[in-house]
Amino acid sequence: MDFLFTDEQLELRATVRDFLAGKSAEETVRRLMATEAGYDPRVWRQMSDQLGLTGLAVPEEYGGAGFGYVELGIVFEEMGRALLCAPYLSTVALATEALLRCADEAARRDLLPGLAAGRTIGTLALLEKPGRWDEAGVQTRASRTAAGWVLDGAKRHVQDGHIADLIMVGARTPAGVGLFAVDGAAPGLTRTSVPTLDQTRKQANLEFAGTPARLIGDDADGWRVLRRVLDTAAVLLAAEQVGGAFRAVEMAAGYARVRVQFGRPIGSFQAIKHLCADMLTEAEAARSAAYYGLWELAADSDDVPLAASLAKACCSQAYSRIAGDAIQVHGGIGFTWEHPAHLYFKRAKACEAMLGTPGYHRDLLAARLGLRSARGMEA
Amino acid sequence: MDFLFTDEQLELRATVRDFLAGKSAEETVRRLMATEAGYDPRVWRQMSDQLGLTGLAVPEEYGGAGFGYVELGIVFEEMGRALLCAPYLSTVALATEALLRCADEAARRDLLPGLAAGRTIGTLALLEKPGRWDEAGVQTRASRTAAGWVLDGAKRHVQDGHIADLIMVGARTPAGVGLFAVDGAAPGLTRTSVPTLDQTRKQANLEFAGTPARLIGDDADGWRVLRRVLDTAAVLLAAEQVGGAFRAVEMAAGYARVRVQFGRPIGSFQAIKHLCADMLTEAEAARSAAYYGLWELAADSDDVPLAASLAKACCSQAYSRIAGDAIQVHGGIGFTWEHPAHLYFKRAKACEAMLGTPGYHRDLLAARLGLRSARGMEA
Amino acid sequence: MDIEIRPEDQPFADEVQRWLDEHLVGEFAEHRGVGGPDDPAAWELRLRWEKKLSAGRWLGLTWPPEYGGRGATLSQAIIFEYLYARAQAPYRLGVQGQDLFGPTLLMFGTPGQKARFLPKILAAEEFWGQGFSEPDAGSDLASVRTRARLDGDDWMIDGQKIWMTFGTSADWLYVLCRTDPRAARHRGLSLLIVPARQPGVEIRPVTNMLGDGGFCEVFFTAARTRADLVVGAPGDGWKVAMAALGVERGTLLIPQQLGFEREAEHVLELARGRAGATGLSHRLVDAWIAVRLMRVTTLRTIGELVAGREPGAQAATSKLYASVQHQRLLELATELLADDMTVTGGGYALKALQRAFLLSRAETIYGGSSQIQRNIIGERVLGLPREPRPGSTGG
Amino acid sequence: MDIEIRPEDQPFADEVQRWLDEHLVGEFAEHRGVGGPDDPAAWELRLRWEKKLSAGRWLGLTWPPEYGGRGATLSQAIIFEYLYARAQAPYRLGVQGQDLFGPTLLMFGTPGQKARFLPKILAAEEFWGQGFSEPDAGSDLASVRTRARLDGDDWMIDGQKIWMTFGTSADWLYVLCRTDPRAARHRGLSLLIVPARQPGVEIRPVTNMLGDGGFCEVFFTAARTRADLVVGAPGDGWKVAMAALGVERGTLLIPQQLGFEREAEHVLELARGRAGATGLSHRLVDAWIAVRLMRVTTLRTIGELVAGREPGAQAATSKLYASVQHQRLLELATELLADDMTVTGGGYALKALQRAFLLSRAETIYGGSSQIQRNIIGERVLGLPREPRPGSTGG
Repeated sequence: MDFLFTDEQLELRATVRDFLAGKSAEETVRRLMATEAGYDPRVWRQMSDQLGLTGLAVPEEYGGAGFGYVELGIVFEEMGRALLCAPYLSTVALATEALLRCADEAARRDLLPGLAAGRTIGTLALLEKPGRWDEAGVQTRASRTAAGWVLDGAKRHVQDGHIADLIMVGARTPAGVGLFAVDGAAPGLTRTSVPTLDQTRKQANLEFAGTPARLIGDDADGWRVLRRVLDTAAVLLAAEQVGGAFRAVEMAAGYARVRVQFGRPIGSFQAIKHLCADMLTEAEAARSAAYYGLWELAADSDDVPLAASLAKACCSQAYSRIAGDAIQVHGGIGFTWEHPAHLYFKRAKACEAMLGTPGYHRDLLAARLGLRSARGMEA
Repeated sequence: MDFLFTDEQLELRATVRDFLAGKSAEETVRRLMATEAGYDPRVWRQMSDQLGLTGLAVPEEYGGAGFGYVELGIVFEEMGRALLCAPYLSTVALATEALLRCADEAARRDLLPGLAAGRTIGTLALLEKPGRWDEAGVQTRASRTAAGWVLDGAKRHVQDGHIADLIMVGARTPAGVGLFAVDGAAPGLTRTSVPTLDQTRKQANLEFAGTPARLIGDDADGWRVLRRVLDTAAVLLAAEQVGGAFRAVEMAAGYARVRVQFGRPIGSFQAIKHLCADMLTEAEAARSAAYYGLWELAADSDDVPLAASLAKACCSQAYSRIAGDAIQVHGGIGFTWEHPAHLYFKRAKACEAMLGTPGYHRDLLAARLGLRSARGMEA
Repeated sequence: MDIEIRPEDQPFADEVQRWLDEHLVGEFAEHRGVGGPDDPAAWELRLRWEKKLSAGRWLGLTWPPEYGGRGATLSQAIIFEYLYARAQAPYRLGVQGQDLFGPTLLMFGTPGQKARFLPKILAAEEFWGQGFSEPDAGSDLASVRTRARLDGDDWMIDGQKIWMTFGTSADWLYVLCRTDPRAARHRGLSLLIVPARQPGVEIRPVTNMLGDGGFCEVFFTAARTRADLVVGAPGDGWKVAMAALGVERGTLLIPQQLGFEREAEHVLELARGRAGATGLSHRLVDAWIAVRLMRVTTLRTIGELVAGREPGAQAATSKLYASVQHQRLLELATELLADDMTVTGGGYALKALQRAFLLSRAETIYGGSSQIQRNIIGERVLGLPREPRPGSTGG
Repeated sequence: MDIEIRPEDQPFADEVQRWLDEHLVGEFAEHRGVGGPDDPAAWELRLRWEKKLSAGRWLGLTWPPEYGGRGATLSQAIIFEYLYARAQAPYRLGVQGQDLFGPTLLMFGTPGQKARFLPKILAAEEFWGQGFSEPDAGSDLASVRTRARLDGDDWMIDGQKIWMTFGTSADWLYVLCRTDPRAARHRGLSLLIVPARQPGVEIRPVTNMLGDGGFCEVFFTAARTRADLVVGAPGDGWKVAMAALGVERGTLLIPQQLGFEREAEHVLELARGRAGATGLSHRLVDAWIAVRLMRVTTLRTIGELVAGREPGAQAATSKLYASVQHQRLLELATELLADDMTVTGGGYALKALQRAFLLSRAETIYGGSSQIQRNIIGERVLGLPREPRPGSTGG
């Protein structure tokens, strides 16, 4: 009897929704998605300073507000609704989470306050080949030199990699996989912005050539940390997907209420009414999936990997399908550039691939449920 | 430009449909499904003698009419529509086909005329474990004795095994898998009728204990024959499934035209109208699948195994789904014993498992398409 | 499925568990999980069990003590249902009286009606049957035609009802009747309490596609009931019937959910034992996901109910979701069973998964078909316009 | 996809193949498969190619020789389309004139209209745009509001049309107009031929979600056309427009089908190259099955058309089936591409599968949405009753 938001959590949701209604309206999204940076530093500052969102789930000792994953999930859900253009997922779900999970107190003290305060934009550079979110996919090499560790290799699809001040990197050390911190301005680091299908979220490819890096924790302990970061980020991304999916349902239902064809609002036709009902039904199932993940994260349960893969598989599919159905309900107009339906559809598609496709997570679940051996799954 | 029935084929369809309208009406089906034998020998005799259906695709030299698979498929489609209770599939698609495909001219001359004339009821005993329709599943042992070959083992789910005069058996010889003919009254053969979920089609379990058997062809050549028999029977069963599926669509649409709720025929509601449209759409796709199989069989093409698995997977799924949807369209009354909807639904379910489930055939197709290695698939 | 037991409810939970441990033994333990909402299996045994439950005062927990209840909180009722279902105690026979008619009478009945009927329900002495649907009023309840007219001190009832669960065992029926033939559709209906065992009432089992007889049809031919045996005012029948259908049944979610979880585990176990189920792995995962999501959704709804909040949209979508997903789960089960699925025991004795598979076809029909559910979700939750009333039939 | 070539058609087939071998070289060979029904890519090159086709008399094959056709049989036209699509010659620009308006004019036009317009279509000198849909008349064409009234020797047209393919390149428009404002819905419409390049006609590209401009919206402000440029009688516009939409387009099935097959092979090839696509194997198989079944269904329909039989129900269901299955195929492709799917080239340059994926969303909308298709199948094929006309909106 615990899957229930507290009044405080409901208030947080209302506050964030209000804020984003003002700061991430459709015209703002369209303006920012056309910029290279892809976000508005002033709004980012307000999110950090006024609302404390960047440090929401960071313990107070590192400058955060000390809330938990459920609160964080609410924020992601609202950002997904509003298609917010900002390096929040990369900073909060990836970089901050990596530091929170590592065993390196010094690094935490050095780096977390900047992230929590929104002064540092962070990200994680992990992926090298499409779809390879597993440990074996990490081939970038970390070598110890007299001057410290240096990295050589290439990372692709790095979220907000073009603007990140702090890049957490998974790299192969002689002992295993290590977690490293690289300064966004480090020598030997080449960043190339890559145009994205979902223009509301930016990516860069990064090349490391003898790039100095700080080892975080033990040089064989990186994958333990990264695995948990991937699970956590998958759940938070799932919450974002749920927010977007619900907005798509609302857009479709709203249009169906007013659009008249054959002398009736199209929503009075069962073909459209029932399609909308199915969309809502799937959105509610996805919401249960995301909340399940959040509650397991909050309880720090052993089921986090299970819940994370469930949430990512389920919410990815729901968002893509619902955003596609929303286009269908809108008819021709929903297929145009000027209508926002495609923005949600493309965000859904990009989220689907990020941190592992639904098929990838189903494979992980099949292995965990004893249905077959996993590919690239340890433990 | 060849996927077109000739006028002669269309006439055959009309004749068979007419015949079955009289001889396999719902009350007849209900009467026969409650009997142990499960068919009406008088009607069987008429099918053989008047319509020549048992020998339809048997060459004239063995007493048949010399037609091909397309004609046979038309007959199966009509029988599926009418839920005919008769050992036709076992006699024609299994036993007759095994003899036609074997390399044993003497056996053909001895055994085919009886089958073609409808005097011999035949079947095939192959399956030993559920779902194991592959060569490795054949464990029944065939041994050569002074008096000839004898069989030891057990076969399950033998269609019409309780009444068959001639049982074709796949059994393991020292050289491989051989095809054998066993007399229904042979010593050492125990037949046990098994009650079936689909009461319109009967099964028996057979036990062989030193049962004398006639080797058909070479003692290592059996699987080559059986594989082709399974493919052929799968296509013919698919045609039967298509016939049943279309009847289910018609029943549903017919009911939707006259059943009034909320002051309107329910078929005027898009919820029901569109469900019926989707049923028809799937039925037409299934029809294409079955016809594809028939045409490939008629052309004796290399693609027969591909087409057979496609047809079986596709038509199984379509029939089950459509028969289930037909219940839905009927509402409560469709869930009662007195309404025929469940007869189709159960026939669909039984057909689905027979000769390999849709999943089994998808696995075969995946292997043939180079998507992964098959289980239990040679070649 | 894990529900949270708050500290203040722990003594109650302990009491429930103790009672179950003591009583769920012998023949009852041997029939764990027997029965279902429409499944009359092991009737006599379940009746004996229900008398024991009554003696222990475990029926109608939330009802006022004056009618035999305990005045328990919803939270306690949920704990009871959870522990009860987890122990796989026999499925209760008196659902119609305990969970549908009783709560409705508590809302709309007169003190005299409540005093007369409610204690007998909780004593497991009188059983009830619901007479709402008719052959021509299935999804469209507003068009019921069974009529009742006052004849002296009695109502006289003529007409036909259908889909009455356990009708042949009912002592009393609650019957939606047209009492004002001039009023249209929703208006002019009344909900009458009718004694089942009288010459004017004929109850016949309707065999379903499993060959079972859980449902009945009922014929009323000048059947009689006292004039005061109407629930609510005459003419309020629609309102009362809708309330009966909408009675908060959060507690019923729990045995259903635990049943789904057991079935899903059974299906996964089947798959683990079958070589060659690899190609089905994603469908198996999806089935498992769906059952897990139903759990979370159930807990979300129960959480809201216990907190006294208005349940969210998930409460409206969950029946549609569950019935569709349950069908898929059982379709997968039949595919895994393969040829084993095609045979039964003697006398058409069905295996558990065969029963569940066939019964699952009814889940998208009864209690508001999937089509009706989608209308409700579309109109009540998403605010989409209703179908226009027919003017002329289009050309 | 294999069509059967009858012996009597073999010389024709050889001629087609020879011509293609000789002409599909150089820049044309470098642009194999370029373009699509709504895709304006490589316009200039395709225009040069279309002039070559015209010179070879390969456009409007079945049209009478007097208008530039060959009076060929449907069987020959199908052979041409098959060999053309198999060779991946550029997608033709003149579909609107050649496959939609032209055949309609052949049915309903006056001798003068045919002589004036048809040869220019086959010469690839004049291109056409269809003005049917309006912002408030999408699925519901009968409610078009663009009006035309006679003003001296001219029609004067005011209104707005939308979803006109390649509108900015059109020389002539065929426009469904309301010419009798007092007649209701279907009645009072006329199909007018309107010169596109005049002050009263403004054509603006509408950018679609790919960032392309294949579609246009058109504004008519006192636009003029000659009084005799009406197809069929004034007031017959609905009948003529429906005929235009129902024009037998069996030949168009062929390039579509070959396109599906190429895509499916591409997707399977992607899957073969990806470790870990095993869990997707059944979905991949289903996608392959669907494409194969579309082939068979296409061949069934073509067979009936060539034999002069009424096409079966599969001709009515195939658009719904193909559009839904095509979306699934491309959803699968995007899942296989995984993260690669998320990036584009510079200037939002989309990869082939990305383009196809996004365009596939329109396939269930344009040319009769899936919802409209299901209405048509339900009503015309299954004989289900139409929606009643609204009386009052339900409460």
